[in-house]
Amino acid sequence: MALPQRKTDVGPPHYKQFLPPIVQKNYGKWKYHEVINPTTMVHVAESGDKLWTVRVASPRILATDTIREQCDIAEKYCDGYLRYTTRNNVEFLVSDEKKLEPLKKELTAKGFKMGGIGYGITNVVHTQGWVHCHGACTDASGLVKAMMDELYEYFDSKRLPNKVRLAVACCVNMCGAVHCSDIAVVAVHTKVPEINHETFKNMCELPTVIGSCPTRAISPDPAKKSIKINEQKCMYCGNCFTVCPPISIKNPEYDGVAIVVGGKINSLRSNPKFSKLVIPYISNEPPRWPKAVAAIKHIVEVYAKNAKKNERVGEWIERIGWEKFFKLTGIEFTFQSIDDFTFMRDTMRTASTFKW
Amino acid sequence: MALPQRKTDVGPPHYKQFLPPIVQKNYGKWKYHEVINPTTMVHVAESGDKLWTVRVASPRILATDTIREQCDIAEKYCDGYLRYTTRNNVEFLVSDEKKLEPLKKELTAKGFKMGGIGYGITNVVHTQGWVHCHGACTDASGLVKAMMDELYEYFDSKRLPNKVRLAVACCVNMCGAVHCSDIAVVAVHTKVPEINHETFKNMCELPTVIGSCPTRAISPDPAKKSIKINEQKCMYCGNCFTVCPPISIKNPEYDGVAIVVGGKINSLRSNPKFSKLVIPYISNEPPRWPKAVAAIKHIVEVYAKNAKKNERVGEWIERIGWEKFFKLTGIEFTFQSIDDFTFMRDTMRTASTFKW
Amino acid sequence: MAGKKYNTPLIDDLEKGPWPSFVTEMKKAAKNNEMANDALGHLEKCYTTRKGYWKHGGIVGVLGYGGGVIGRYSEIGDEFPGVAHFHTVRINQPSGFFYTSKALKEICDIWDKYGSGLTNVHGSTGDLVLLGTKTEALEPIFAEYSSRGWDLGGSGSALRTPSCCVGPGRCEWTNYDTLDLTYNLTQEFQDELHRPTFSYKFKIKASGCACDCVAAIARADLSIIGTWKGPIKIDQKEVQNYAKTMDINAEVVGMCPTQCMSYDGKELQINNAECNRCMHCITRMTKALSPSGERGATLCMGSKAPIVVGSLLSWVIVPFIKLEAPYTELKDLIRKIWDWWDENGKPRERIGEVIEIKGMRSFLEAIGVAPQPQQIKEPRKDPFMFYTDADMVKFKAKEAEEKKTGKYNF
Amino acid sequence: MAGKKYNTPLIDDLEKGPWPSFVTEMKKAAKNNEMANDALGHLEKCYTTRKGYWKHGGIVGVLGYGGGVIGRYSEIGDEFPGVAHFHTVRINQPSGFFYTSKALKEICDIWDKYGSGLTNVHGSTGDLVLLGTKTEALEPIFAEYSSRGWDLGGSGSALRTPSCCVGPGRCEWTNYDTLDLTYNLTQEFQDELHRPTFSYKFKIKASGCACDCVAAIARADLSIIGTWKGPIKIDQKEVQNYAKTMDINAEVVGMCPTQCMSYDGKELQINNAECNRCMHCITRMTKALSPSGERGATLCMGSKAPIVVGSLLSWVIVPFIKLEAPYTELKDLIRKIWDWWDENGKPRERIGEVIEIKGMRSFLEAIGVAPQPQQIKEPRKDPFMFYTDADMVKFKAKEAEEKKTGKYNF
Ligand code: SRM
Ligand code: SRM
Ligand code: SRM
Ligand code: SRM
Ligand code: SF4
Ligand code: SF4
Ligand code: SF4
Ligand code: SF4
Ligand code: SF4
Ligand code: SF4
Ligand code: SF4
Ligand code: SF4
Repeated sequence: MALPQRKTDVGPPHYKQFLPPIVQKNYGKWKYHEVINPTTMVHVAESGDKLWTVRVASPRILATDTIREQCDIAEKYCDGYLRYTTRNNVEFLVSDEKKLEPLKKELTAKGFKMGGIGYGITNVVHTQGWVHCHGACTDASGLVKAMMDELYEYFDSKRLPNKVRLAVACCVNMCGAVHCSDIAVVAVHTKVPEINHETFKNMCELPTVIGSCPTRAISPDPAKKSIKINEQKCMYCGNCFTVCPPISIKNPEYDGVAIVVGGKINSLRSNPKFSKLVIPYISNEPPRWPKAVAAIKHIVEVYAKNAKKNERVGEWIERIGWEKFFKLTGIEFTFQSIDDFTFMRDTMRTASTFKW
Repeated sequence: MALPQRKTDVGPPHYKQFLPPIVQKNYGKWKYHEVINPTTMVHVAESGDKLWTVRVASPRILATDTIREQCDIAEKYCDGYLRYTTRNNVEFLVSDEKKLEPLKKELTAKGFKMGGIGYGITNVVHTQGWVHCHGACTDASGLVKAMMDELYEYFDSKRLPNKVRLAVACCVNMCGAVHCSDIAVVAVHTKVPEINHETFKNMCELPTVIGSCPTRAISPDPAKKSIKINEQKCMYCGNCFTVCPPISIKNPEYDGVAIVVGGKINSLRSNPKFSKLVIPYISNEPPRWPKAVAAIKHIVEVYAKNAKKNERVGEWIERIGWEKFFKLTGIEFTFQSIDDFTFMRDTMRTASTFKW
Repeated sequence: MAGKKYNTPLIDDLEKGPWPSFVTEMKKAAKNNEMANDALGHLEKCYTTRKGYWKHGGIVGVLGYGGGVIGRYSEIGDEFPGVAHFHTVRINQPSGFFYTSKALKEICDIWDKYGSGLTNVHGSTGDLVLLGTKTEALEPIFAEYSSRGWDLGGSGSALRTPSCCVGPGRCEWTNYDTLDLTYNLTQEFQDELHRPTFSYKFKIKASGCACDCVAAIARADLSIIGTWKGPIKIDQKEVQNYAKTMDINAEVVGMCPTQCMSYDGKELQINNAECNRCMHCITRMTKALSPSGERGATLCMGSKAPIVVGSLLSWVIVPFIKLEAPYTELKDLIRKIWDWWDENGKPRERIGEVIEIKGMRSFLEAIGVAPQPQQIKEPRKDPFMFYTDADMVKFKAKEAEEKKTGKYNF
Repeated sequence: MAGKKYNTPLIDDLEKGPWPSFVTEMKKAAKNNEMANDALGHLEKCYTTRKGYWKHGGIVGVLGYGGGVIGRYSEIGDEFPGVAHFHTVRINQPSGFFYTSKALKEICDIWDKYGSGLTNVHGSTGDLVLLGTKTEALEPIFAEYSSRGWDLGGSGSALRTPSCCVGPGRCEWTNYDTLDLTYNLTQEFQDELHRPTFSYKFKIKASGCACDCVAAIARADLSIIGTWKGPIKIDQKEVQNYAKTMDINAEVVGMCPTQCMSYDGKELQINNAECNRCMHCITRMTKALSPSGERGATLCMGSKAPIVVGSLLSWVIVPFIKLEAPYTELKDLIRKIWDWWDENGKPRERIGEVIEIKGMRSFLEAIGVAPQPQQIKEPRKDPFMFYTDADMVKFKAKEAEEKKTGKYNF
């Protein structure tokens, strides 16, 4: 069969054709919403129209057949409209209240998991991992699955003081922008990369490789027509490896994951915050990463027990002080938590006012 | 007359011989104190002993005759003991209440100015200026005199929400460590230095000069056996001039002063803070620097009117926000206030949460 | 079609448990798709050896475009021929991720025909990611999609697919039309999106309010955050309703960052001059409180992930801009921003990094934005600042004027 | 003696007004002193031309010492011969700036004999500064002072004159003997003070509590800040007395940074576990509140003025140390600090700068201090961290242990 005529620069289709009629009618004229329970909320328009949203978990990697299943459900209950969220859940938008319970019933029957709305844990922002990226020092999807199995109750029922946003990055490129999450996992290398000097000269550009290094650990090795890496300065970011294949950094025994906490994105109450390193290393333990998962759960539980209503993880920690966070969680404080990068000046304490 | 035999490494005399008997007796056993008024406070020891302190202003530059006068007074009322403060005032320590009023009377009669205790303005930390330093882009003592004449009421009577610490630095070396003051004046150059290439080669070490530049503006000029300065990068700190006399940076027309505010040293309530730049340039106007003095007074007055009791200038500003500070004071916000040095990352705003 | 059946005990374990399993998805796809089947075996091998096997991406793509496809090859393609090539295709999602089932099914049908049947709905940037196909399929895929009105998203040193929160589509708080703006900008900058000519990637994300549901402030070179200028309207009756189930003083008033609220059990009061529009109170009492007055956005610039000089959050550049179609002011500004970046950035330097190196002043002057205290949290600490000749002339003129009027203008 | 009488209209203006005038002081000295007289004329010239005339200091000093004198020459020594040389001599002040009139008068007499009769009481570092003398007078001056028990202070790349707050001499809040510590350290390190062998200057300042009345945290390479471990004792009767004149909730409780206080109009309560010992409440209610328990200090390191890389405040190194004579632990630590600095610092690099370059870990390990959350405000943000081989061995051993016990030790 002949291919249709290709076009260029058409851009995305206009969103309007995908908006359910009730949205088109009340577009930009929503008045308020109510979170009914973790699976359902309702938005009320100035016109009085009501729009129910049922949110459904997604593993983000979807087989086309699953998308088709979602479409079928949307056709049955939502006039064929559906949307996905910025955290990769799928949302069914119902304008007819009578369809709400039947929808949920069918979702349950088909094994779809509802939840993620309000003050709990929703889907985990994550990246490609071993499924697709050359740089991955761990698998992202597997970690997410292991985490969410363990934290599932916070998705569909149990509530927390506020939203807890989780993320997983499979290398320090941190594609998911996990750097502002309540709790996130970042996969890390821990050993200096090795260089294949033979292939280096043909495959890599010297200035690019040197420039790629955040800590200026790389210098030319003219004799070998290659580079050398200063072991004192390299902190295994893998950026040289990204720009130059003959550099290899993967290490099955020593690659692992670190846990960062206390970030946030929105500006409610307090400014957006970066996540901060609290556990520098846990071995890669596929398929379930039990220690990493246990650590996250532990932090969630300590937060749940100690934070005030509405406090995000980072806000709670800033109120009590990081020294108290380490005390309450029992997490060992290591040299890795002391910043020696660009924020060192702002993160060292400059007063005797801390808690014992 | 023959000189006495010199000794080396004797170190300072032991402080104990200079402590008044009441201090020796109650050493480390003080119970509380009361600020009676801006000129006088009393410390009460566990033993019940009382020690009155009368604080007297000092221009810091003292003629030996003035020191002798102070000594005479100390002999008359304080058994010959006296001390100076960390901000260069002189303190008369009285253990006999009956001597307090006569002391004050004599101080007044002799033209000594009492004050500086409690929540007002005390002596100004400052540096050498034209009186003694080669680097000075202004005079420090003159500025201090002009400021304190204008703010005098806050020294001896009028009170403020908290202490307001003032400082003057005659160049960006900032010898007085004015960088954590409530309000301070820093003298600045504003033009790129000129180099005497002839004398350079004999008088300066190339690496030292290059290394002295905070912004890497200096590079070698091999042709001239000298250096060249990148005009885009130089911010007139004068550090090159400090290490190399053939570099000249003084400019009577364009040297001037900048005003920084909101610093603090102690850790009460909030962490120590650096002072921040609010007025980038005021022309050098000896002998009274009227605009600089007026600016400082204006800031003190706006603070006095708006701060809560116990709030230091910086604490007040942080509560209301810097945008509000500029609004309340009417100070023009300039590019110079936007950090482009080491703290840029931490000082740019990363949220839409500010006041209009 | 089904090829070799792999033994996958490790990843099989990830089919257990309540959370939906990506392994189940892969198996679903694998049933009729050899690529997906080999992806399973390939992944099990990663799990077994604790190591990835993908190679650096080569440059693959479609004619006339410099991006939209991420090339991917396996080091062990011999063992797993179905993933020897395994490129992803980024389809530019519609604003707000709204779809009809019809459109989605069409997308699926084409993908089943040419690719692995595996997707990411969606990628972190926002694209609908088609996960894994062969080089020779790229042109057909592009023809099929583009002829049906779908285009590729961005990759490489180009504008990346802009993305936004649901905004007016289903949210009472949006301060501008996030969906329309995103669509409009994406269409406007098709060339910049498809033909990489930048120093590095450039991302745009648009959130309708400070909740920032698309995480713009942390992961977009240009972060557009909706806000308003005007008082918060209070419906005191609704306040009373909330009071029945909520400790208003503890949960709202006490958490207001500017301490500009008070509640005496009867009336809620807000000192709007001190409010910084953080949205906390509004989100907690959405029936009672709402913004009023002029609507628009704050433009922030520069956020990115940690490589090379550390993560950045976006910095406020333009405290307030009105955003109404055709968004001319914003588009002009974006072009100026790119011009400056182009002139000043080295390869692989994100704009935030270039601003840090060249200084905010150089950037702001180039794009014609005045210095404003709203751009900063606090002024500079060190007295190391630049004065242009023009500055000095201005300072001196001001002082001359003051001498005349006898009144200082600090 | 009096030389030329200078016409000094500009600086004469600075004799007016209530604040004591340094010009008056200079004139006082000038009456009998030619150097002081020329200093007056010299200064008037600076005021007239808005420009200084001092030259860079040459190296002058006394035999066997590398510091203690700041050389100073005028560019216009011909015009003002009295200040052609105008060196300052730094006399090491006694701890806490206490003097007897006898001692001070003796200092004055010598100074009148050899110098300008002008002083700074005191310099910013803490020295009693003798302002202006000639090169040939330096040795006699030193002989006169040293024979009477006074020594020179520091200058150049050396330990600088340590300095402290009044502490136990007249303050109820000190947590250790600031005067004795300062005296003791100064004596211990005489060689380091007089013979510059460091990369750059090194300053020590000691404050008895968080009020930091000697501004140690901002201007000492080693800042010693007194503190305690133990609850705040409350005298409820005195609280009631304060309540008569003070709004305790507004002025104290509401300003407590950790919000660990409460006051119901009757009793003041402190949750000591949450108190960070900021001293606010204690200073405002000194009769009612006082620290109790173990006394000592926090050691902080690295503060300095802005040149070259910007101002630094000192960083917490040792959260708590007991300070009792002979201060062996502290002295050992200081020596280790200097050793590390010596190995790692380039010329003109202050220790704070070197720590920033080499990393806190290298420094802490060298001086044998463990990492503690008290050292930081918050942990690192970017995932760019070092792991030593020993770290990895430790992590793996911990995990092996956890496997055995079945209990995680995060
Ligand atoms: C659907 C979605 C937008 C979209 O275009 O897809 C969305 C929708 C809503 N967000 Fe959001 N947010 C969505 C991602 C985000 C993100 C982005 C992220 O997580 O990556 C953030 C910033 C996260 C952060 O701060 O770290 C975000 C921070 C908020 C907040 C601030 C919460 C706080 O107090 O810290 C609110 C306010 C609230 O919860 O009342 C909010 C409120 C809302 C409201 C109530 C807005 C409304 O009136 O419709 C919506 C339902 C809330 C809910 O699910 O609990 N939304 N929201 C996203 C759902 C993701 C999901 O699948 O679960
Ligand atoms: C005499 C002196 C120490 C010395 O060894 O010479 C001293 C003495 C006292 N200080 Fe101080 N401070 C002295 C310099 C300082 C400094 C250093 C400086 O200014 O360079 C500071 C840090 C300044 C800063 O934070 O920026 C300082 C910050 C304080 C504070 C904290 C004030 C606040 O709330 O922010 C207190 C507490 C108070 O005021 O109740 C305090 C309290 C006190 C007390 C009440 C302590 C006591 O119980 O004796 C003394 C009298 C206070 C007064 O003068 O109001 N002292 N005090 C210094 C007097 C300087 C002068 O001549 O005026
Ligand atoms: C697919 C995706 C992750 C995902 O699973 O969702 C992704 C995947 C890759 N990212 Fe990313 N990035 C993706 C969103 C992001 C984000 C988040 C965002 O855009 O909101 C970030 C953080 C924000 C930012 O841009 O800084 C991100 C920061 C990076 C970086 C670090 C850039 C930096 O300046 O720090 C790199 C490294 C690079 O550019 O060489 C990178 C590089 C890569 C590469 C191309 C790896 C490489 O060097 O070749 C990855 C290809 C993986 C693969 O084989 O498929 N990716 N990347 C996301 C794009 C999908 C989409 O188009 O929707
Ligand atoms: C006299 C004094 C100012 C005063 O009027 O009190 C002073 C005067 C000078 N200082 Fe200072 N500094 C003085 C205390 C300080 C302080 C405050 C302190 O010690 O508490 C600082 C800030 C803290 C610090 O050390 O960082 C200070 C930071 C500097 C700097 C910047 C050092 C830096 O690392 O940033 C320089 C520049 C240099 O070292 O080349 C400097 C250099 C100088 C020189 C030697 C200028 C030079 O480059 O030759 C000045 C000699 C002036 C003269 O002709 O008399 N002076 N200097 C102070 C010493 C008196 C004393 O011994 O008691
Ligand atoms: S985080 Fe790293 S490994 Fe993971 S998808 Fe992004 S670039 Fe690849
Ligand atoms: S891994 Fe990172 S830090 Fe190490 S040499 Fe490569 S680029 Fe530099
Ligand atoms: S601040 Fe500068 S000019 Fe003033 S005394 Fe110090 S070094 Fe000299
Ligand atoms: S004045 Fe300062 S910034 Fe300018 S060249 Fe000299 S050292 Fe560099
Ligand atoms: S960012 Fe604001 S406007 Fe957009 S969906 Fe979230 S809450 Fe609504
Ligand atoms: S929007 Fe934020 S700052 Fe404004 S009143 Fe509400 S809580 Fe306070
Ligand atoms: S620092 Fe503390 S102990 Fe020392 S004088 Fe000041 S208040 Fe007293
Ligand atoms: S010392 Fe400071 S933190 Fe502790 S109770 Fe008093 S005010 Fe609160």
